[in-house]
Amino acid sequence: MDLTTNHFLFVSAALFVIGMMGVLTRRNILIIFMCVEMMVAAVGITLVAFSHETATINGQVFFLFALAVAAAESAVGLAIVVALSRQGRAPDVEEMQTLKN
Amino acid sequence: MGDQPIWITFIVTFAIMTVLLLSMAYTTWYERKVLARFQDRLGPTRTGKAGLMQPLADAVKLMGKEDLVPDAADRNVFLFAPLITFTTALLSAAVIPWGGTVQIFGTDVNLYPTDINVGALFILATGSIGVYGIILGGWSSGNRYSLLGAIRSAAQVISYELILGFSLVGIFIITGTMSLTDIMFKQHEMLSFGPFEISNWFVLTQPLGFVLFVIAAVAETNRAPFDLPEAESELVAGFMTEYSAMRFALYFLGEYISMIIMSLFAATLFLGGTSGPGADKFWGLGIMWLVLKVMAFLFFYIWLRATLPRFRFDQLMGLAWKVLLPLAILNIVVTAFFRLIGNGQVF
Amino acid sequence: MGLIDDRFDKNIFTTSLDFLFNWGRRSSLWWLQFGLACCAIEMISASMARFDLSERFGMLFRSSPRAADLMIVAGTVTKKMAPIVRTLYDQMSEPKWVLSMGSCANVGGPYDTYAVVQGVDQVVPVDVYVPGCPPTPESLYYGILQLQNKIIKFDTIARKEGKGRAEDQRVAERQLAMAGIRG
Amino acid sequence: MSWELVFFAVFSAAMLLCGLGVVAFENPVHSAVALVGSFINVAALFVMLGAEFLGVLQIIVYTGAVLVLVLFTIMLIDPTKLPEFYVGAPLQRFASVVVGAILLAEIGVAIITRTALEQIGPHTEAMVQQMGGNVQAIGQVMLSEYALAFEIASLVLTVGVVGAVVIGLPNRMVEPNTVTMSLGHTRGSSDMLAAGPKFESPMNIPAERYTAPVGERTVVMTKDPDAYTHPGETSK
Repeated sequence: MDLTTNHFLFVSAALFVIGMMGVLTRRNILIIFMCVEMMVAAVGITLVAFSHETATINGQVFFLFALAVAAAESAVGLAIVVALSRQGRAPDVEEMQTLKN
Repeated sequence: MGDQPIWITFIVTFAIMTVLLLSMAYTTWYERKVLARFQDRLGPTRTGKAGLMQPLADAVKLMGKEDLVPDAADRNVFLFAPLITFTTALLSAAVIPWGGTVQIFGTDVNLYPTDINVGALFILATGSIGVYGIILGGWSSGNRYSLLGAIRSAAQVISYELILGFSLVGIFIITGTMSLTDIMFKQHEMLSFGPFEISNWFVLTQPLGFVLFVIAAVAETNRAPFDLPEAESELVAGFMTEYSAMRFALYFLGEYISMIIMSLFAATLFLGGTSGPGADKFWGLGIMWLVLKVMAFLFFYIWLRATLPRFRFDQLMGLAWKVLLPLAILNIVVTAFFRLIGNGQVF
Repeated sequence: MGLIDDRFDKNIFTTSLDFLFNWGRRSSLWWLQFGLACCAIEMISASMARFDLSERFGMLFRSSPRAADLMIVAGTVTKKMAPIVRTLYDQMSEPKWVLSMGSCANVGGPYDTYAVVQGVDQVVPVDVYVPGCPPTPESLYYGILQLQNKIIKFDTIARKEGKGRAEDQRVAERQLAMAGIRG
Repeated sequence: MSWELVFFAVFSAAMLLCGLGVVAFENPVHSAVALVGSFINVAALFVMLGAEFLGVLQIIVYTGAVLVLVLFTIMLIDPTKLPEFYVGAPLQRFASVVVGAILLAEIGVAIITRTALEQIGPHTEAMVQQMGGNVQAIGQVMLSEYALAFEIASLVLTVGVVGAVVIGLPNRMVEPNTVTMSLGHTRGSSDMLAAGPKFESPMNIPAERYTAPVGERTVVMTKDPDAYTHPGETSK
């Protein structure tokens, strides 16, 4: 049995589903954020696996851009959490129902 | 870069590990003696000749001490955290070359554990994992001083890792590679100015990058004057306040080994690594030059500690973001411009 | 103390290991300074360049009690400070030693008042007393050399009697002495 | 069975276990640590796929910067609010597992029934080696074919940084020229005052809030300044 692209695709699908389960069940915004990052990484495995299979480097470049966007997203998201905590609110998504402070 | 049987790689790796672990212990002795001389003292004198047995005594004592876990600690994380710092610090030695491929007893031996084409980034990556040891150790101790040390360390390491990475970009532009072995051998070439010949060390072509690298390396290893995470006068011992016995020793040694790794890294990138008189003829001389350069760097570290007072935290951050970062970007732009001139793409 | 204490009978192996551990402990006494009054000035001057207490004997100043082996209590211990001395002593990891420096820390010194602890040994077990008001750095050195001799003679591994016995002995001696003083 | 497969199995098992840990741990710090483990194994998978640059970048950017920021944020937040102790209601958990299983099955069927792509691209392993390695290949494609996207990514990052700074700035518009003073030690800190009188100070003395105009500023105090006396003063 050899290592094929399908192995990587299965693993990436499993990681994606685990991340999705986290987003669905947890309420803490930080953990939801981390689960989203995990889903991005799962998609990255898929991209790189296909890039390996088709011998084009484009998949890797796509993931590079995904990385940049994820970094920007994390900066803004964490700033929101800090701003919330400054108002004395818990990082709980069910309590954050309005955008207005 | 010849292929070699895996057992030779094992032997080389084992030798490098042994040398690193021993030199790590004796760096503490070196620091204590040199620091004592700076301050008109003698340093350890009574444990063995000139205190040479001092690291062994410290090790034996720390092994025999009680391993305390505070009540308020997050037990598993607390016990696990020092290992991260120590192992990641050792891990980054994997890509640092101690020479090229040489003949020992008629066998080709590569004097480096591995040569990957992202070697320089690999060291940055292990460094960025190593900071988790500090953050988690500080957080899990359940102590305010430790937590403050951890927060400071997180902010400091993120900021200065940026500078560290940016200061290397100039070299990447010049050499067109990130493999440390390639970068080192590029510096073995000689530049001739009429009758004079000097080695093409990148400290000559990248002086600004070198200065930035050294500042960032000192900050990255949490050494004075950037030792805010363990500032003794403010935070007791910072993130390692609650650690005792061997776990404390792991932090302590992790700090020293990352000092050595940073020195090796700087010597390889900017000072020509094993380059020096006679290094091309016999590989042992090359290793000797590398060791001398590393010792000079360690001396510089200790000199800084003996001379400079600690930065205030806002000064530290201001230095990173307002002074060093623009300078690093300027360095990149200027280097890229000269590279374009060299390629004949401008003028 | 460590994991291996009180577990083995005496034999050549344990005694040489004993020597190794005791040598290590003797040669690397990291100290937690507890300067409380004027004796602290002498302690500090002992640690400065001329006398170099902080490095000469392999000693190293640690600000965290967790990593320290030796607590030097220098100066008058008031009753308000006593619980803090005890807390810091409890926070140190075994094996640990206490050196009481100066008359005030030894016996209360001139302050026979309601506010001063009459000897820090009422709070923590003291290994070496350094007399003087305040003791000179040389005296402190002599006390530390005595402590090192005490440590190297210590039976670490094959100590079958255990720590409790030594503590009982100390308390008994203390009570005897107190009875003698009170008459 | 090849060695590659063994390594793949180890890395992916570790990755998935750490991923489950992220979802299952109650304490966000433990989740973050598990995520670090997961991402390191993702990087290992990248290296197995011949993308060393992305592997190292994954570690530098994600574990070195993003997750350190997450931990930093966790430490900045009041620790009493931290542990969630809520990992979904039973029904919610059950539903998420069902949905996840269905999704996984769908993707699995799609993967099994797909036709493998042919090697159409120019970047075969030999070609990449000839270009000087993975880094050089990525650099050439990214800065020629995707130059516009590259510039836009830098713009996105800049906007992200500026946005983060703007959001993170303290809201100065709420109470202009306000100084918070604490008279007497037992009255609680200014944090408690800011939340209004419903909080109690550590000594269980209700922290009352008085504001008084002093010149152009408004001074917030814990106690009526007229009623306050210093031990050495006489009462007004």
